[in-house]
Amino acid sequence: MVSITTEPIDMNAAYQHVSTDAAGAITFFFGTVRDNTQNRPVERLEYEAYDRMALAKMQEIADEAGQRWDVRKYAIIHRKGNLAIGDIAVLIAVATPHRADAFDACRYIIDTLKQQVPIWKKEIFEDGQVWVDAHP
Amino acid sequence: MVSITTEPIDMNAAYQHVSTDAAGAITFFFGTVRDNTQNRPVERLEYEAYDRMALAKMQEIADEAGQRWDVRKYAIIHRKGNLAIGDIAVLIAVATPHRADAFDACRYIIDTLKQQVPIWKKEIFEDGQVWVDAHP
Amino acid sequence: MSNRVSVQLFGITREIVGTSALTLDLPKTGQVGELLSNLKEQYPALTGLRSLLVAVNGEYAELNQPLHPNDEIALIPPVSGG
Amino acid sequence: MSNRVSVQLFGITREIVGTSALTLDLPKTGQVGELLSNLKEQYPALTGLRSLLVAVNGEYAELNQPLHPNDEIALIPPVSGG
Repeated sequence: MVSITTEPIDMNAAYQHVSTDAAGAITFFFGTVRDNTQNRPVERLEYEAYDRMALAKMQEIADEAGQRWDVRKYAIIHRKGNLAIGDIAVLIAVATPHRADAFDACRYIIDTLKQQVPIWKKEIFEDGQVWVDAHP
Repeated sequence: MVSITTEPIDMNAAYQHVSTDAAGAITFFFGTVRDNTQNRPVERLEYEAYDRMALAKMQEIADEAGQRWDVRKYAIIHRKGNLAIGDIAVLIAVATPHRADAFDACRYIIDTLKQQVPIWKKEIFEDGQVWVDAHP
Repeated sequence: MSNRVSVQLFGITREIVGTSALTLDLPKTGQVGELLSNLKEQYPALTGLRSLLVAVNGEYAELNQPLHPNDEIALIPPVSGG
Repeated sequence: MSNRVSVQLFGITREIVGTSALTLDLPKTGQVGELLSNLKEQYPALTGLRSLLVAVNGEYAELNQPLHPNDEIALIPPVSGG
């Protein structure tokens, strides 16, 4: 399951979704809104997505992970809109029979998502704002 | 926080415990009761712990992870007693500023816990039972 | 038959151009590269980005990819999800 | 002064010995290794385990570690938590 939502991400629903009797290992990765970036205080974040393409890329990444590892269930959920410090921006959940696959697949998914999925994050500071990584 | 409990593990309480404004990444590892072991159907598991020593070892492992990676908060929660298929036997939660540390620390903790912490698991099959890994 | 295409804009490209969608004439070559060059000429701030890709119908496109009037085109500045 | 020590048993060692705690005389050498040898002699099934360690006061102990009457001793068969 891949999704993009403006609502708070529900970890219990994600757990229910990936839970399966065949799994001995479930990994969750939460990307959360940190209160600073390189020690500069962050007030909040804004996320924007090219929904159609982002969902397609998320699905491609999930499918690739399923080719590489024994993934039985997964959830890739990204939030967009205004996020406050501490909010969950993304949750990757992966269920596998054994734990090495759960760690490897989860890490692959978030690393690849950050490289390929058309979602953009703006950091709002007290005295300005910046689209993350936009400039060299 | 390290703990051993006979109650179901509460992932929401664990999340609350590790959540911190300084974290940009939180990893959870759930060890869950799989319905088979090497394709032999498992009916349930029984976990037994040498509580005093297990808690001390869990704390040592957490401290070592805190030396190696930038761990801001963690929870290591192991359940004992009778567990059914799908139950969570262990939850490792780690919060760090950046995600590589969260993955590395979480994986180190569960790998080391499985090697060092005096907790024992008995698999109950339809036609017998076995203490896992006890014999060569 | 229309020779115009619609280009969707997100994040910093939306802010640079000042709108979330542009309607443009297809470039003479009909290729992604020329469309991108034309946009960079018209909005020079686009050249200051760390990268600027073009997606056509939801896939990252090569510069020599031909465009068609009904294609869904989007500018993709450096992504920063997660 | 007592020369006896208590040994806690878990998992398969508890099942082999048939109790969760034993009270034993300190061995002559007063060392972990001799205590372990005595137990393996008395309960031969212990020798069939993949490993069998001894913990003293909550720490894994070497075979030449000296024992004292109030030590908390435990047999540690192969662990399988997680």
